Amino acid sequence: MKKIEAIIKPFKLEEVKDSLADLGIEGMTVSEVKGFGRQKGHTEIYRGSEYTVDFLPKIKIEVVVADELAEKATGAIVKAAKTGKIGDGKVFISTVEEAIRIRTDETGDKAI
Amino acid sequence: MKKIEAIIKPFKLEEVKDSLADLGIEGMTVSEVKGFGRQKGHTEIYRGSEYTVDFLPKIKIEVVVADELAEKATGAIVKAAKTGKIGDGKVFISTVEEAIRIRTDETGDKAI
Amino acid sequence: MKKIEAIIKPFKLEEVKDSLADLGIEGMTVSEVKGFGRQKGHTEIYRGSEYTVDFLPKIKIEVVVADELAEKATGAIVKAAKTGKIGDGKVFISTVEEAIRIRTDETGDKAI
Amino acid sequence: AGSPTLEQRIEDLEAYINNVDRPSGDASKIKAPGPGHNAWQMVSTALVLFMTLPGLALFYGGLVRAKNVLSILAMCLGITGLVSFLWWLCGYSLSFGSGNPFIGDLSYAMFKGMTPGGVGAGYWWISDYIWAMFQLTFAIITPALIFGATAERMKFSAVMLFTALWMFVVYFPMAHMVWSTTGFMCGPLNADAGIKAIDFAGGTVVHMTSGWSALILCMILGPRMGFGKVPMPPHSMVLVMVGTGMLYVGWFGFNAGSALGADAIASNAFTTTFLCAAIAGLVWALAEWMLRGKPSVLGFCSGIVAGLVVITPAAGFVTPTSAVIMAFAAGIIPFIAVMYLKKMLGYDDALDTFGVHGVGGTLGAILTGVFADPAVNSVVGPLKEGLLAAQFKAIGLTVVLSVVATAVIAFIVKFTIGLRPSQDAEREGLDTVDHGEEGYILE
Amino acid sequence: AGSPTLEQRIEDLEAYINNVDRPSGDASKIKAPGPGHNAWQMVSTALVLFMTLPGLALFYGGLVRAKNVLSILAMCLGITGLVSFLWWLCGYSLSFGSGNPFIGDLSYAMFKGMTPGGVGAGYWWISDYIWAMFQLTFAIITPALIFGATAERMKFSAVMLFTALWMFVVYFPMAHMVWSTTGFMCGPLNADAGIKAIDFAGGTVVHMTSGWSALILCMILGPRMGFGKVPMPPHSMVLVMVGTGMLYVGWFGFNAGSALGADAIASNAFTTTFLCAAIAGLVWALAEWMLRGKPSVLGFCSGIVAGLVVITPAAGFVTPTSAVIMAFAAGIIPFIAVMYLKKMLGYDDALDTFGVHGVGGTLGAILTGVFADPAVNSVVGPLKEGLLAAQFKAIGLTVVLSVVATAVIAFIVKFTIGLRPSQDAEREGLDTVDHGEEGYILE
Amino acid sequence: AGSPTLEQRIEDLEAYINNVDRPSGDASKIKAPGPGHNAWQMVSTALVLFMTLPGLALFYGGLVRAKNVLSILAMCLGITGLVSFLWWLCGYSLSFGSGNPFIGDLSYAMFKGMTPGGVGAGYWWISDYIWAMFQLTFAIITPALIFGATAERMKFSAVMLFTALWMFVVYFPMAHMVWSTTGFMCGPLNADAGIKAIDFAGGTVVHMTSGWSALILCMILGPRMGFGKVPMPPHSMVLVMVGTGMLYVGWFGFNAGSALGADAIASNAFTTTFLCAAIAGLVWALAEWMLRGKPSVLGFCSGIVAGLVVITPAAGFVTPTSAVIMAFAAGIIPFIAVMYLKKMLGYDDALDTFGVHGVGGTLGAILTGVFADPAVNSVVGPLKEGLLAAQFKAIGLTVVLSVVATAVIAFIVKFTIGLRPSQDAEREGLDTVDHGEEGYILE
Ligand SMILES: Nc1ncnc2c1ncn2[C@@H]1O[C@H](COP(=O)(O)OP(=O)(O)O)[C@@H](O)[C@H]1O
Ligand SMILES: Nc1ncnc2c1ncn2[C@@H]1O[C@H](COP(=O)(O)OP(=O)(O)O)[C@@H](O)[C@H]1O
Ligand SMILES: Nc1ncnc2c1ncn2[C@@H]1O[C@H](COP(=O)(O)OP(=O)(O)O)[C@@H](O)[C@H]1O
Repeated sequence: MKKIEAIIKPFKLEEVKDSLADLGIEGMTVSEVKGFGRQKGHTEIYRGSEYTVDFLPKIKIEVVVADELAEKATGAIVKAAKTGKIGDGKVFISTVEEAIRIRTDETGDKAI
Repeated sequence: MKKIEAIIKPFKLEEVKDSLADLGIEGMTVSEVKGFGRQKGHTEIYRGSEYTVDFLPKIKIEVVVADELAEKATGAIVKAAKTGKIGDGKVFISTVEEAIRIRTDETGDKAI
Repeated sequence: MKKIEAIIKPFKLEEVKDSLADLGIEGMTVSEVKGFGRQKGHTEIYRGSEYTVDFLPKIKIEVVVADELAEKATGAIVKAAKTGKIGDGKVFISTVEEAIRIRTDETGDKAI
Repeated sequence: AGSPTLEQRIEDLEAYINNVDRPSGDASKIKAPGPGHNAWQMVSTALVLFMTLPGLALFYGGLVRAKNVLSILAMCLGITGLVSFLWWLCGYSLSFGSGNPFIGDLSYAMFKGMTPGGVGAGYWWISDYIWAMFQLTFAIITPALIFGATAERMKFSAVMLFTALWMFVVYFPMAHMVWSTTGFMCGPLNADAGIKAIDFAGGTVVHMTSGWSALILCMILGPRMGFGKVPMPPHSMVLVMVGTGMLYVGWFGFNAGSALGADAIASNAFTTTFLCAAIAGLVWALAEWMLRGKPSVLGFCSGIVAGLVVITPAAGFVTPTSAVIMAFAAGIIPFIAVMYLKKMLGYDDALDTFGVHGVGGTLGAILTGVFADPAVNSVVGPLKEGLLAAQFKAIGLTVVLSVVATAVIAFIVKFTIGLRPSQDAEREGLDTVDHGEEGYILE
Repeated sequence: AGSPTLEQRIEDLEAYINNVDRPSGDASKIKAPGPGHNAWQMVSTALVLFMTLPGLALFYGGLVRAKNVLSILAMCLGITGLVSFLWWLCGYSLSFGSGNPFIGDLSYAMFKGMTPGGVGAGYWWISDYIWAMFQLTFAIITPALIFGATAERMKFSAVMLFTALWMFVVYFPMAHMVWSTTGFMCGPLNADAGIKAIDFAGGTVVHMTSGWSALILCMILGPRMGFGKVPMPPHSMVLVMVGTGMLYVGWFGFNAGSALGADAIASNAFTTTFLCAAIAGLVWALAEWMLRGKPSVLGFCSGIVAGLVVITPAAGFVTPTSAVIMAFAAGIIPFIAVMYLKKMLGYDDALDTFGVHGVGGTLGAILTGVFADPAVNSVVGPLKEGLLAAQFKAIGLTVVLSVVATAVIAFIVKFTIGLRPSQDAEREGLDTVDHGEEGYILE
Repeated sequence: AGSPTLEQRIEDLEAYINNVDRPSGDASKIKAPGPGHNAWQMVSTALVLFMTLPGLALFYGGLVRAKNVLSILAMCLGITGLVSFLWWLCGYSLSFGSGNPFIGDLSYAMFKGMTPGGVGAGYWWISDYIWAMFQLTFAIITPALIFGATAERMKFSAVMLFTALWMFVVYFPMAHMVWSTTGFMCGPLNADAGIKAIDFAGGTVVHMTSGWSALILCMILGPRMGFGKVPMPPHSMVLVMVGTGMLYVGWFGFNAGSALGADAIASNAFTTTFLCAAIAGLVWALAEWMLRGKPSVLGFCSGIVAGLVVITPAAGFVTPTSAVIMAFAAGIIPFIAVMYLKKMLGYDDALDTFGVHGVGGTLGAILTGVFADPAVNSVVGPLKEGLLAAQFKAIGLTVVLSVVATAVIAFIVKFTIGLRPSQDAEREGLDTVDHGEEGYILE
């Protein structure tokens, strides 16, 4: 199985979720992260002190899929998450050796 | 070494932690995530507008263990996290090539 | 490519970020996590009930780098994050098969 | 007037207790503000300011998404400063100078001719200064109410400019027409009023003007990005409830303070306000319970505010039992407006300023005509006949003025400095974009 | 009574200043409410409502876990609406209609026969309406206190039903017995009182009834899931402290307002309240510091509330120095109850309603008997002898009534609509389950 | 004094309305507190306590990082308890006992000789007890202000010890010198005052002492770890704004309450306070807008507080128009101090206590000398000539006393129990270290 980790802009989550659902992928895990990269942050001033917030809010989507689905899923995510502006984010793909569904002890592709 | 990622129901954290401790695993990293899957969410209504919250709060446990411990640890997690109800979550296992303890520069199994 | 996951003490984030920047690594993803390990937590008392908080706030840095950069990056992180006190954290290294920059569809080392 | 006799001096003292004019007039040895009445007026003024800072700021602030909470707070703070300055400069004078039936004059500009010990401008025993400050708190909260409808998508600069213009075109004239002795709609005080309507504490001046202006402004502004598609839940129901509690408590100053003395009418207004709000909150929540399955905290809060809005024009004119009846109307009719009417018409009244203040204010003005009782307040007697018709006329005039003026002002602002931020700015949130701050930095 | 002489009219005016009855009675030319006293009564009423909305809501709301914060807010809002309606309908009349020593009658149902200008029902110079509203605020906060003990595990519907029944069986009778001129335990006003006890502002009526009822109810309800195993820390100590500040400030209305006039007794009550609360907070925190190693914000807040509870029945009867002494008792005895007694007995009094209000209220009733001073308040003189015994009798009657009635009502609710939500619901949290809302949506 | 004539009795009643002394003195039939004035004094006292609990606690608490929010709350709560105890014990007596020009005596220790009905200690018609409580609220908030400068890095035990010493060496003497009839700097009441200065509500006693003490203390304490390197943004601008609103509303008690009666002077003070604060907030935000690009919520809040500080010594002495002029100074000069002066000098005045209260208080004291107007308040007349010089002398004395005393006390604390926590403790945050609690537990 493959684990697809996508770092995307927060407001793109719904679209990405839907496009994955279209592929029949109805499970994923999402977390709030802060991203640092080319995209520039904003400046905040509180009385005397001014500073730039360069860690920007991003959403990280983790979805584990069967090998054969990986490419399709990746493509769907990239397509849905794209705005063309700096800061759209990344997708990383790696291997997962085993998956288990806690409720049923099912393993492998059946687990996801 | 193996990295075990478990997505569980939040109220199961203590039990899972204890069952890992029983195996002598006294280190882990935990984060709050939101899960999307078969388990249905709840509906919220604010005046006119009604919507369903389908991202459910989950806890993600990451624990890196020596290869020989991986199976035992996985079993312990699955056992402790199980309620038998939809939404119990998943366990994913993957390979970690190297681990370093920052404090001591120890590497490999000694680091964890 | 390699994925470096570092669990560090929160107040070390800036230093780690800067030391990576010195290596020309200008992208990373950061999240707040809670760590459990040798480092002891503190005790809180609310009226009658007293309990120990043994999950401590940590910062998790995820950075994907080209293979040749992995060692240097790891070293830089360890050096910057070290205080020598229990709880400094860990670094874990694993393999990433593919990376894609959503904005440009670039893949591989060019994507990061 | 020579020096008063003992009996006249006693009559003056009795006049203080009974909150009526000093029989010996200028000769009176007690021309200063009357302590009990003046104390209550100062308390009321503080309470109404409390309704805006922080009451309304929290009520509205909790209802928006976290990224826009500071834009609401800044709106309340900015309006407080701007309107206070205008009020001192000429606003008070334009509202309460005699002028003509539609607008005052500049005789009190910069509080000219007013003195610390002066009384009578507002009522017999309260300080003229406190009267001016009490009215200022109303002038502050009214425009602030409008921007609930436009929340999360209007530039701070546009909010300020709109407010400055709106005060001159809508608020000052309305306050003058309804509450000044020479006002066109001031039934109780102006024998020659064109429309002999009554409005105890601001159903038309405050709630109808803000509510109807809000409707037009949010239509001209257009809906928030993603309105109807992405969920936009309140970021903190806790703040909403805190704000509601503050509005409720502060409203005693708003309504009972409008008696301009700690007298029987104030006591009546206090009582009708208390009952109508509490029960309207319950009714709204019960309506939700029956029609939507669950009674919500937002339902209770919305009902309380609706109850307060509806009783405002009636507080000193109706009996407690009438207030209870009005509470049922207040809990149901704005509920329907917010739950169904808004969906039907599809405008994005973000925080339901129109649904609660526009609809509730209009409802209150009508019910005041229905329930006003001479046994409660003697001013009702001579006006009772034909009162309901007068109320409808006042409603008509208020709606027309608010709607037309708001439309004109909104387009002026739109084509000068513009009303809305860029799409990226709206997406990022107004707090960092307009104010360079974040509401919460918890890590 | 013919028209009064000049001297009588002067005497009437002096009576206003001194807050005593008008010598010329019905003939008086100043039969209206007295501005200074009535102003203070309106302020006090607003302050006591502020104690519940949002004071208590925040104090309790901050102490629960985030998933249940709205259930506390909804409880306070729901009770405010329900009790206000009942109060207007018959509650006020059942409490203060003459009736018999144990309960009033329906003579004032729906405020029948009451007028805006009416005075004397509560005291000489305050409006009857405001008296009714002032008492209403007490009737609202009392049941709300109970549900601190049952927090995080009682259905909203059960809270509402329990409250409706409890008001009739416990609150209205208690208010009548202790504060009505015909009441069985009303020492100061009822010469034929069966128990000649004194309770200045509600030690028995408010704090003992709620505290002891809370104990029984939380025992019948059973502990929260995971009680004693999983940590259940307050989700926001900031809200707890804000609520404490509001309770403290509002309590000046509760205690000094119970003088029913801005007079010497009010001044005394204000002073004893201020000192007892501030110092009890310090004492509680110092006790923690010595016994637990750290002074906590929750310790300060708990001590302040305990100090307020303990001084409540005594505020207008004891000297400031007695209040300081009582502060030490208030900072230590409830502290012990909360820290150790609760653990020993093992019941889950979630927010320590019994530990603070039950224990503190009982302690206050006793210390009132000890420290009440005729030099402070003349009503004490004739009752002083045998007062302590009378206080114990009043305590006994109050405890028995609260305990028995609560047990009966609790079982009625349990076997009709049920008291507790399902286990899944309790685990998910009452906010989404009972109200379909979340307290905070920060991302 | 035999029993007064009808005319004298009428004069006494008129004296109540006019808030002057009873002509018939001890013989008067109305020696009790005057209801209207006393009611206002009780309200004002409650309002000023509200400024600290929870007003200042939220204003300061929101400005620190989340890990230290409770340390601010505990500071406010601890000071409230400690100072209340000291005040009852001897603080009130040392401040207002006749004693000598620099300090009072122990004649009122433990409120000896005071009675519930007593009047005259503060003013003609307010209860002596309420006068003592009103002054207590000032004694509480003054030290609490100091610890804004030292936020996030001073041990709770050190805060408590410093406060205990500082009250005796700085506050009690200053309160005596400025406000006691025998005080060295009490121009209005003491004909033999060494410095005939005026301070209506505490520019020197409250804001200058706390502001200048804060400057010295934060310098001795040293900056926070990472100051200037790591960002230390306010963790909740929402709390800051809520606190500001509470401070604003409470300040009406602070300033208008300092008239010691609900009279013309109170009305004037209320009005100047309202206008100066609102407009100063606007001015500060506009200054930011022009110089930094964006008007911030913190800018509005800072300006409001600065406006309140600047008007404090002048509130009952200047006209509304002067207050508007002062608002511009209040919005600009502290702004410059906070924005630029602090950076230049490099001290870590964490929450800008010096920048706002020290600079603003000094500015207010000067402007009071400039704008004080006999037409507003008759006490100004005889003092007007040479007033500005007297104000400067008072400023000098206040600064010297505050600076020297603070330095000495700070070193005493430093070398006994120590001022700062360990580096690890400071990094972890004071909430868990000093109080064993967390401000928020949201998951
Ligand atoms: N090397 C990396 N490792 C992990 N995450 C990265 C890396 N580089 C970028 N990211 C994540 O991707 C996000 C977007 O990257 P950025 O350089 O800002 O824009 P773009 O994706 O258009 O190149 C960053 O905010 C960060 O969260
Ligand atoms: N393919 C997946 N990749 C990553 N996480 C998943 C995936 N499928 C499910 N999850 C996680 O597991 C949780 C439980 O899955 P769900 O389908 O709701 O119930 P069950 O575990 O009983 O099948 C989800 O909330 C989500 O966090
Ligand atoms: N086996 C593990 N798997 C994942 N994370 C771990 C593991 N062991 C420790 N950690 C993380 O590293 C942090 C520091 O570990 P700890 O044992 O406290 O100190 P040290 O790093 O000095 O050994 C922990 O808080 C936890 O977040």
